[in-house]
This record gives sequence, structure tokens and C-alpha cells, in this order.
Amino acid sequence: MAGSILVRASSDGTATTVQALIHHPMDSGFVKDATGKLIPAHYIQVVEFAHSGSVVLTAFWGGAVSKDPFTKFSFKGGKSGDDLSISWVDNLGNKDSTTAKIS
Amino acid sequence: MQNTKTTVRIKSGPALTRRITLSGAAAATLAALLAPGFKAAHADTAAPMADASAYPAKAFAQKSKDEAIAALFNMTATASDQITFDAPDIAENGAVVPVSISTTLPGVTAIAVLALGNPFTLAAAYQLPDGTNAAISSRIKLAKTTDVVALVQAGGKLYSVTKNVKVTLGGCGG
Amino acid sequence: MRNFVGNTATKFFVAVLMLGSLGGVAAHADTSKPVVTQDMALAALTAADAEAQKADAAGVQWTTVPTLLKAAHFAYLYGDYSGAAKKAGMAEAQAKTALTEAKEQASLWQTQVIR
Amino acid sequence: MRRILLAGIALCVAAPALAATLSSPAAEQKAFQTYFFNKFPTVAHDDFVNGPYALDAGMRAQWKDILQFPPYQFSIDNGKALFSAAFPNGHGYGDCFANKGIGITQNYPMFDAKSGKVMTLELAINKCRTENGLKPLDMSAGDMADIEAYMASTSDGKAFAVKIPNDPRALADYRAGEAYFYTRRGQLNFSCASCHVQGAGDHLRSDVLAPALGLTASFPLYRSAWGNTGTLTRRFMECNVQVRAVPAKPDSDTYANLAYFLAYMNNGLPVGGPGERP
Repeated sequence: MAGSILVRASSDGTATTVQALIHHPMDSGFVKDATGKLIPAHYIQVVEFAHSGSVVLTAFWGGAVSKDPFTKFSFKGGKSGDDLSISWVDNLGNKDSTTAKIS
Repeated sequence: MQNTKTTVRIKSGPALTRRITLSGAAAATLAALLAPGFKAAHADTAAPMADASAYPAKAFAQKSKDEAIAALFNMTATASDQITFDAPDIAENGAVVPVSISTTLPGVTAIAVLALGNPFTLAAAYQLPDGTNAAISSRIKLAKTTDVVALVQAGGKLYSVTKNVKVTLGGCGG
Repeated sequence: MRNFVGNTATKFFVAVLMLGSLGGVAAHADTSKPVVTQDMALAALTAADAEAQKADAAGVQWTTVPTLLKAAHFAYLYGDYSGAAKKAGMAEAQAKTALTEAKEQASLWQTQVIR
Repeated sequence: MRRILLAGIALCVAAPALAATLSSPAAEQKAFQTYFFNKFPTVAHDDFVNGPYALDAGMRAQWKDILQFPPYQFSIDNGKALFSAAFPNGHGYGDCFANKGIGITQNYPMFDAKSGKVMTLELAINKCRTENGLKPLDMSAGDMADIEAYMASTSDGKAFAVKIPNDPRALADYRAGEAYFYTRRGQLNFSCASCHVQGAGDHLRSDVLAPALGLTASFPLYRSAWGNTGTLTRRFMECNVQVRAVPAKPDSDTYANLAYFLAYMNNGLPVGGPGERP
């Protein structure tokens, strides 16, 4: 799914705050659809945040993370113009990634 | 690299070291050395990509708090008042419950969230390399009113704080 | 609309009744309850359908009426005439009440207006 | 409450003459807003567009958290792409709306003198499509909600300015919406006013009943319960089913007139759409 990741990364010179919103159903596998059939599990399992090539956060998610998952964290360093890359993979093997500029 | 923490850290970064691609068995042994229960999620590309093989699937399949903690950290947690755990008293909707965890504990390597009332208790786990501030916000789903546990692994020890979140139905039905 | 539960319950009810009525008719006549003939059930259904159409046309129908009508027709199809007549009667009564409710509200609503 | 009792007594005396005692829309709007400003004196007037979040601190905190990066951001982005794309015949949505459709949702619903009917934003979008040879969109969610989310985002904060022109048909549509709002229906025998006027601020299990003032100001809404963005039409139909009344057709005048009445009552309050709700 191209463009599934929305990122807002801003640096105040000493630290960079990252907010990410990922477009994904995050089906836990416990929910039934209108006809009463179980919706199969389909959720992101691993998310990798990296700043200029080195990991700044690794997220491991289960089916209990909300639909269109949101993450906010911060790390020391990083200045405006640097690259921030985000990539995810879900339990069905789908992947997506993006690179954003820190503002 | 001056290593102040008790656990061995592999500092990633294009200049310093070549990515180490781990085969299954090697991965398991190294995992024990790293922040226990966690494996460094690196793949052999310029920017590290999310690597499915790093996923602690066993931990996410546990039904009870102790089993999940054992599978993820294989250590026991001690309650701590050094962790700030923001979660609503009453969730406006069990499908989107904003939770924030932050701590002043030094040397944080991992943060995790468990929802004891969910079918599988472990909701999310985060691995924090050096330099990443110990504060994570996310939104989780709660099946029903339950105790939610925030875990923080710092300095090779595991700390926890628990908060009860009420989840009720809304509306007047059909 | 979640009438899924209603259907299962109705199917189960109809199945039990069908077996019961097949056996019952031959073995003994149940004197306490008048036997509902097919014609009586059909009349009840026709009346209920007519009343429901009026409520539909007026745009004041309750969601419970189509569910009851469906169950009534279903029961009739399977030969459960007493069940069909009962449900048709309820459907007709509710459709009538919906129409009455609308008629009353036509003037009553103005008493609620914030002035 | 006293006025309603008096009105009740008056009813028995002169029911037929009752219709004549309704005051003008402008006077009714003044009374409507004053009623809610007095019923919730601590709520800032503009905050009425935030419904339950203006009345419940716990819910407001969660809302503020979610607003940091709201899930309807995807709707806005998708809506912008859909809105900006040209139709096969070269025209686009911008050609159907004043100011190319940017910053105008505070004027909707709008009375259309040509057809003599109320045009909600949804009806106007579908009218634009049919005039350009395209199939109308489903009016409850999906692309319709996304396009509305984008258009509303371009009007964020602008004060509602819904007009009732000096045209008997416009007044009749307003009265029809008003009647619908106060008419009890369904097996539960509730009107919109039962919950959003008498019950405003009360709890319905864990839901807080939003006051009628500002009720439609933040649509389209991303509801956690829906898991996607939905339109006002979808909410009207859902409310009907909840009181066990069979809903009207999505594109019916019934809902257009109801939206007209409610939006007129919001005049002066800021556009809150797209919004987020439990």
C-alpha cells in the first residue's frame, strides 16, 4: 500500500520528536463482520524507525494496537533536513516504507 | 564505545559496524545476550527495514501476564513509581484508547504494554536504542474493563506500573 | 439491522412446531386452542401487509414490523398457521400504532419547540 | 420547563391554532442558542461544536490526545486527491462550487431556488457528479465522506452562515426539518429532541448525549465505533434505527431539511469538521 505512512518529525536542535500514523486495518482476528463471519487477523507486527540509517525505535505490535495506528516518541540528536525512515511489515507479509525529512 | 549498561549493546550505524545477518539459531543465542528476550531488528540494507523474523511471536501469543513477561523479557517485574503511565479512567471507546508511558529511570532499553483483559495480553512492545527518550505514546484496543500494565526495562531490570481502564458500551442499541 | 438472531430462533421454533403439529394433528385435537386454518392465517397476513404498506408509505414504519412480517410469511410457508397468524397480528398492531403515533405527533411536536 | 407545561395546557384549548404560534426562524434560532447557553453556562459558545467533549473532561483529554494526529487525516488526503482530480469530461468538482469549493462548507445546506429544495453538501456533490455524467456516490461513507472531510477542512473555524431566503418554499423546508427534529418516532417513541434537548449532557451508558446546538457542526466524523469517516446522513439513519424507526432514503428531502434546520441553529458557531467522536 503506497503512501500508508504519514509522518511528522520536527527537531528543536537537541532532540527530534516523531509522530507517525499508519493506514492499516489492524484486524485482531477476534472481530466478526456484519454476516457474523470472523475477520481474519491482519495486523502490523514490526515497525522500524531509523534516523540517517541507524535505528531509533523498533515497535513490535499485536492485534490489540488500534486501527490506523499512531506512535509518538523522541530521540536525542537529529536536525532539520535529516532523513527519517519508517518501514513496517504485517503478519501477511505486506510491507511499506517511507522516508521523511525532519523539519 | 563506552558501555555503561550491563547488557551488551550492538551499536548499529553505517560507519561503525557491518550489519550482522543472523541465522535462526545464532539469532536465538544472541537474543539472550541482548536486552533479554529481544533481538536486534536489523536487516542488511542501508536504512534498517522492519524485519519480521525479529517479531517475538511467542510473547504475543500468551494469555496471561506472567507468561507474556516471561516470553518477552524472561525476568520478573517489580512495581515502580518512577513510571508515568497516562491512560484514561474510562475509555471513550475500547477500540481507540490513547496510552502514554514515560519514565525517569536511567538506561531504558524496552517499553511494553499489556492489557490483562484482552485475549492475548501483550499489546505492544518497543525496543529503545541509546539516545531514544524513554517516552512512548500509542493507541490500543481493550476488549473490556481491564488492568493495563506498563513495563519498562531499564538497566537490565524490569519495572511495572498498573492502571485500571473501564471500557463500557455506548449508545441506546437498536 | 441485526435480525440475524430472530431468524435462527424462528427457524428453530418452526422446525419444532412442524414436527409437533404433524404428530399432533393425527393423535389428538387440541380443544383448548382453536385450530388456526390456512385461510385464517392468510387473512391475518393480508391485513398485516396492508397496514404495513400504509405505515411504509407514510414513512413512519417501525423496524420491528418488517421483521415480524418476514417471520409470519416464513411460518405460513412452513404450514405453521397459528404462528403465522400470531406474528401477523403483532405486525399489524405495531403498524397501526406507528400510524397513530405519527398522527398524534403531527400536532404534539410543536409543544416541544424551544421558544 | 414551565413554558412547556403552559404550552401543553394551551394545546388542549386551541390545538388547531397552534401552528400560527411558531415564531420566525431567526427568533427560534435566538431562543435555541439561548436555551443551550443557559443550560450549559460553563461551556464556551464555540465549544458546542465539540459535542460530548465540551461536557466530559475525561473524554476531552482522550480527544485531545487523538487530535495530535487524527485518523481522519487519511480521509482529508484521499478527499483532496478525489476533489482535485478532473472528471473524464475535463471539468472538476471545483467548477460546481463557489470559490472552487474551497472554504464554503459553512454556507451549507443551501436552499436552491431553481429546484426549490435544500441542497446539503452531499446532495450538491452528487448533483455535480450527475451533471458531469458520473454516477452519484454512496452518501454514507467512503469517497463522499472523504471529499466532504477535505472540503470541511478548508473551512475549518469559519462561522456557519446558513441562509433562509425570503421564499415560502425555503421556510417550508425549514419547518419540515424542525417538525422532524421534534417529532417522536419508532417503537421507542423518541424524537431527536428527546435525547439532544431534554437529555443533552446526560449519559446513555458510556455515551454523553451531545446538545442539539452544534450537533452537526463537526461532520463528517471519524468515529472510533465506525473505524472510518462517515457523513451526517449515515448518522441520521443510524439514529432512526436506534429508536427502531425505519430510516428514510439517504438522499431524501427529509434528511436535507433536518440538516437545514440544525445547521441554521449553528449559525455563528465555527465549522468543526472533519471531527472525531467515540
